[in-house]
Amino acid sequence: AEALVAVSANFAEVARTLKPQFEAATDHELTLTVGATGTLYAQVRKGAPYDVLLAADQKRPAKLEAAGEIVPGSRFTYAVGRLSLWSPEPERIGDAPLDALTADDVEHLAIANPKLAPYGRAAKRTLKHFGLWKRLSEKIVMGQNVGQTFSMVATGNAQLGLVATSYALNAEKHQPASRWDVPASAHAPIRQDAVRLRHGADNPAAGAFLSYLRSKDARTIIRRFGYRTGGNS
Amino acid sequence: MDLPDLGPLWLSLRLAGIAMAILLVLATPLAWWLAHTRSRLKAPVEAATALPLVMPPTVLGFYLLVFLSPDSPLGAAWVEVTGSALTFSFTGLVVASIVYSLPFAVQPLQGAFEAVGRGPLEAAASLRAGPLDAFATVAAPMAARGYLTAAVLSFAHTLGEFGVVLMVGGNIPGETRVISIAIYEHVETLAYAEAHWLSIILLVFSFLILLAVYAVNRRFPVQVG
Amino acid sequence: MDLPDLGPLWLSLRLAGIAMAILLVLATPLAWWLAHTRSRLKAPVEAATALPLVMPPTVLGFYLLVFLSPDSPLGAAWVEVTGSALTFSFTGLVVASIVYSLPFAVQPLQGAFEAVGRGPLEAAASLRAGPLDAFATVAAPMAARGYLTAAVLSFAHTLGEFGVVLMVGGNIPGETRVISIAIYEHVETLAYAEAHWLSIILLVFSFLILLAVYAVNRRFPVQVG
Amino acid sequence: MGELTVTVRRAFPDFTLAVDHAFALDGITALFGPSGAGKSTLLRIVAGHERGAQGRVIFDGEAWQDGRTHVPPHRRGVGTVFQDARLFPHLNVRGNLRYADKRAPAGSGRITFDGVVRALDLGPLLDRRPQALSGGERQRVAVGRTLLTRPRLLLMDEPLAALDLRRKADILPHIAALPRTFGVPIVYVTHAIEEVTQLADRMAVLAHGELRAAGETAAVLERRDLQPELGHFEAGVALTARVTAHDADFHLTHVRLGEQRIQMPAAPVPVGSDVRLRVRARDVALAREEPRGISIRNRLRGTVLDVAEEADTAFAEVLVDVEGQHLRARLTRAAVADLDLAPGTPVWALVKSIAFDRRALTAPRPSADDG
Amino acid sequence: MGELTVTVRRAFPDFTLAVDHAFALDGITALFGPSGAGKSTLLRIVAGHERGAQGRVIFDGEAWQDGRTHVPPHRRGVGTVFQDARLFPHLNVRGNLRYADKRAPAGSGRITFDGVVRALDLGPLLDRRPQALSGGERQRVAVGRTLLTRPRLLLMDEPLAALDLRRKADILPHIAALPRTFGVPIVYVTHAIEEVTQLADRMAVLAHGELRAAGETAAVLERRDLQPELGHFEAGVALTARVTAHDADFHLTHVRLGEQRIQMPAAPVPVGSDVRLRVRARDVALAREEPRGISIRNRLRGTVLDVAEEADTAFAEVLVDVEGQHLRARLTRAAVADLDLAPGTPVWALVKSIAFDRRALTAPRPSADDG
Ligand SMILES: Nc1ncnc2c1ncn2[C@@H]1O[C@H](COP(=O)(O)OP(=O)(O)OP(=O)(O)O)[C@@H](O)[C@H]1O
Ligand SMILES: Nc1ncnc2c1ncn2[C@@H]1O[C@H](COP(=O)(O)OP(=O)(O)OP(=O)(O)O)[C@@H](O)[C@H]1O
Ligand code: MOO
Ligand SMILES: [Mg+2]
Ligand SMILES: [Mg+2]
Repeated sequence: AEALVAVSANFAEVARTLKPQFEAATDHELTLTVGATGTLYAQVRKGAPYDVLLAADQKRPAKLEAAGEIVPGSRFTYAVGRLSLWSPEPERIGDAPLDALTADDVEHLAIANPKLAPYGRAAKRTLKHFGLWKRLSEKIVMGQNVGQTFSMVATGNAQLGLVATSYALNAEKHQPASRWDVPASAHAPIRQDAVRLRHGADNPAAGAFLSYLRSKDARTIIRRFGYRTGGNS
Repeated sequence: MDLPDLGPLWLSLRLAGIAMAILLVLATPLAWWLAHTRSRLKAPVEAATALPLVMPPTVLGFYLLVFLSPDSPLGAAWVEVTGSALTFSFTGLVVASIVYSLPFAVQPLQGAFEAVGRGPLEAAASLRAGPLDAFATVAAPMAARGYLTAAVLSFAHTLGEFGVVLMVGGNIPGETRVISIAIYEHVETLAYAEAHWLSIILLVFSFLILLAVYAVNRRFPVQVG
Repeated sequence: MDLPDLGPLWLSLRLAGIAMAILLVLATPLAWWLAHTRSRLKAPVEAATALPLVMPPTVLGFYLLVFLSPDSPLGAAWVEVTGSALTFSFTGLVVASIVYSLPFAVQPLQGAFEAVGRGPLEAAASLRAGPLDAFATVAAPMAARGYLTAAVLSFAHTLGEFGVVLMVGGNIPGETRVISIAIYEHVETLAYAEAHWLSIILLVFSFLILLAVYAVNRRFPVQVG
Repeated sequence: MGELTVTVRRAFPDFTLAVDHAFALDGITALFGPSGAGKSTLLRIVAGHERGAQGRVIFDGEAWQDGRTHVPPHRRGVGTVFQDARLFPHLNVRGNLRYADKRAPAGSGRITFDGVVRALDLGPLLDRRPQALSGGERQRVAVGRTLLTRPRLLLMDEPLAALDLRRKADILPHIAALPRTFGVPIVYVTHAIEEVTQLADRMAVLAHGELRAAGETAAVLERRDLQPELGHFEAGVALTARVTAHDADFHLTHVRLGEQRIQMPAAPVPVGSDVRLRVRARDVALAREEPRGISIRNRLRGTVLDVAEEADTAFAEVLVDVEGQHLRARLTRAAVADLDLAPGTPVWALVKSIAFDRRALTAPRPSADDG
Repeated sequence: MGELTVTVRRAFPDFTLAVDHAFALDGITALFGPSGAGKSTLLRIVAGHERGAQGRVIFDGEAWQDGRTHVPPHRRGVGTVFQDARLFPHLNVRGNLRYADKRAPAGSGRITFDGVVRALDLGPLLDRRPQALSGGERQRVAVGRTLLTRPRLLLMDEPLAALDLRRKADILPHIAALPRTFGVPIVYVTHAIEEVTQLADRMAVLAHGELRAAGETAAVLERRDLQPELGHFEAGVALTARVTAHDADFHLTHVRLGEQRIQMPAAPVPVGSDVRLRVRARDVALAREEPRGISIRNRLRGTVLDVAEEADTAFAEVLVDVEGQHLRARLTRAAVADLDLAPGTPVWALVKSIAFDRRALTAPRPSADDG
């Protein structure tokens, strides 16, 4: 069978890597549709024909669950996101990342919108954790999601960004950069939940994919992209 | 790298072409009415016609999602009649595109109809042309420049817009994943190379289409006044 | 619920107003040239003018981010001259808005100038009006409908667009956080009540502005032809 | 033939047209009047373009407008040649003509595309755009276009104002022939009295939005009370005479007015038929005795009926009875004094034969008056 | 006074205008010619609107166009009344007039806003939009608007074609007065020969894009070779005569042509000055002996110089020498035969005094010919 999987943007790259593996391992097929979690949520509420949702947070899957839009009991955390301080300048973030954050020549620090994106909320928490939120708030620019936030830094408009580690790792394949992975203690874990939607209740491919997501193979791949996986956060 | 998948481009062109065609048809009577009416409703209708523009596309898309969904009266009626839902379908995209590009079709047409004025229509009537005939053979050709502007703006805008489309269509390959969404997705997921490629293809393609249109328009100019 | 913060609305109106004003000024000579030239460059320039439309706004925003960044020649020159960067600033938003709304200003103006034709300009010259004088006192008033369309379309489009703005502006409250972003945020965070409120305010406000414009236009109509 | 009953009012802020009249639409009716009199407005009402007009327009018993009904312009079969030619700028001349031709009712007789092109000499213009035509050329195309609609009623709003005399002379006979050849009555707006006298069987005089007079051209032109409207220059009368012979050598036609003889430039009218001749007051001289050895060959014996001196000018008008018909002569007051003219004086009226215009020739019709 | 040297070519696909002439711009120069002759095109070149024209245009020694230079239209000080009025639709009549008034050079004399409004009777129209004007009203406003620019050279493209005789008669004197009052030369396009004779000091005849003739009006009108262009109807001559007396009673002016006397409607010309009188060939009759008791008061003794019969018509033209000046008479060939007219025959030329048009009165000027 074929399942339509709605993937939050931050996980798109991973999902694209998982897809051929999954299709090779089963005789199911996947179609990926990528979007911001909020968009995907609104669409599901309005009858989008998605079978599976890989959200960027726990809040919206929970709401869907409460609304009876998912197959009961299908919600689980498929990945835990991590946050990195990142700059495309190889020298900028050295051994003293907090000094880099407060350097005078940092005009803008990009974070995702804390209201919209879990990575944004995590970034805000992190800054508060280090007591820099007030001090840096003038310099903060916000993307609506991790992708935009990353673009702001990657194009050199913001000197630093608190971005998803997955994006940083991905980018470093193409360009030199400097990075500091924020310790998990600095913010609450960014748990990303997956759910099997009502539309996919009878779709075996949906169930199979969710099972596959929990598999060891899948978790290895997910971790390679800079996420932690279930339990071992 | 591989050549990017051009499916979304064709889908976009189809969407833009269909939406443009329907828009020109729909906008014509509205623009005509606005150009010739002396009703008090004129100004309010003119203002309302421009309103789809002021809504952020994603938000407009959200509301369209709400109004077109099978839960809504309109969406339910559609399902009743056609058997399939408006949302997350190509048809839904067409409807959404029409709503948000309407002003681009109505306003230039209205301007063009006003510039034509009543004189040529009276002349046509005196030559036994009925109103529809006179419209098709005199007003429309004389408003050709307005049609060109309306067509270009609504075609291009449909090609480029993605907020509404994404919301109503849901980025489903082959059905609602148009090129603007594809490029957007590439940018969002840092696939810059693919994004560049698709952008260039889109730009070159659009440029060639527009160039052809304008060049033809230049060879068969309609000068009014 | 609390009344929503209206700061973003004022910011949007300021942005749209400034962008519209600059656009009308910039688009006028371009549209004029296009309306009157017999150059071979006409069709290519016309086509190019429509291109910003076909790019998805966020993507356009991305490229603007690239081209306006302080690392780029243009952005660097700007920093050199003004001391501050174009991106993540209100000025940057204005620049971005101008780029993506340019077609909406140029095309209706071009159509209107073409409809005016050469006759009235020759008449003005015979009354001792130099080219600028004739433009200001004859061509522009006779093209009033084109200006109206251009103003409405570019104002409304600037008000509503947020893809570009989001990217180039960085959502800084009071500086680049415009109302379209605010509404979008509410929708995305499921704060539908706030989203509805802001949308209604935006719609009502825009409607009133447009209504006023059209009503005034109706009372002082310019009939051509 | 047809009748057009018009009982309409059209009020503009500074001007009101109010006409209540039944026009006997027979041949060509000139609508004459000064600029701003309301001529174009009246035509627009008849054609159905003036929506704001109140009242009734009845053509041949068919209600085109009255209270509830308003037959739309394209269903009236009225062809209008507008004062501004209104050619379609997106079509070339051929396209403009074909536009009308295609929409004309089938089998409507002898007006053909080629015929119109030939008559109006439009051949060299066929492939041009209206923008590339001179003012007069534009107007000619507009006339041709309207002819090709084969209208039931033809309204012409100063169609020849932009044309030179020769062109006018070329086109006038074609227009003059229309009513007879195709049975199309014409209402012809003009402010040129020559055109009235050359073309019109009937005329209506409009001034300040009101109909001052209407009726057969000769009868209206004879009315002295209309001189303010008609002007002195062209004032005159029309005489009815019988053709008696043709002189091929000298290219003359001989006609008889009662017992008296007149010579005029040859006209293709059968011997024995009646013709109408127009004589302008300014072309008539009077003599007390019959002059001899003079080039003026038409000398009509008559009696002075009336002498009207025009105050503060050099002129007087003398009305002369000739065989029961009336002739008017415009003389200097000095001449009146010199010749001692007064009612009852027998005189010779001298009319230069050249003053008879061949286009004044129209077969007289039963005098069903419409004034 | 001024001189306008034009050496230009303008080629359209089906038409080429090629004119090479130095126009002596003195008073009013009529540009006469049939529709499509190139009159409007020539005006457009002089005004600077026809960019595609090659050649030179020199006004009073100032190069408006030649090779490199092309003085833009608004710097030429040329006022044009266009054939289509071209009023600005976004301004009312007052606005249209003010538009010109404001841009006129300061202190340019006696043309005032109020004066123009009065002369052209524009008062009632001031607050109207051009769209609410009749055809003739529009043209009147256009004339007024152009006058208010106080031009150095006034180009008028059939400005009166849409006007009735009376309006024409009202406006013509104002136009006629302009050159003398304000020193503005006028080039006046018309296809109405009456307007030429009434207005023009000089005239140029254009046909098929070529200049057929140019010079003093009288001289051009006298040329028989131009009859195809000028038409027979208005052919005639101009005579120069001296004013000898005024007769207030009969409103007559007496003038002397050599030893002979002529009476004409009173004209405000001082006794002793020379005037030009226009006599149309069709208003002249000939007699072999002096007629008596006839209302035609002007009888001039003369000798036949030439008789030209027009083949296939009823007419002949006879040229008569009167006191060294020439008069033309248009008669029937039958009359020529009757009176046995031949070169050398002594005749009396009879001219109805009414034929002298008071607008033909122009002070004769040194015959610096420009033909
Ligand atoms: N739309 C209008 N609004 C106001 N007044 C108008 C309008 N149309 C015409 N008029 C006025 O009505 C009067 C009659 O106009 P109309 O065009 O019928 O005159 P006309 O007899 O055709 O004159 P002309 O010989 O100059 O063409 C004019 O005084 C004109 O100004
Ligand atoms: N833009 C053009 N393209 C082609 N031919 C043109 C153009 N403009 C004028 N002509 C032609 O040139 C000739 C002269 O035109 P013009 O307007 O000068 O004539 P005119 O003497 O003013 O005639 P009218 O008395 O009818 O106004 C006409 O045959 C016309 O068709
Ligand atoms: O839901 Mo996302 O991963 O912030 O685009
Ligand atoms: Mg009229
Ligand atoms: Mg012309």
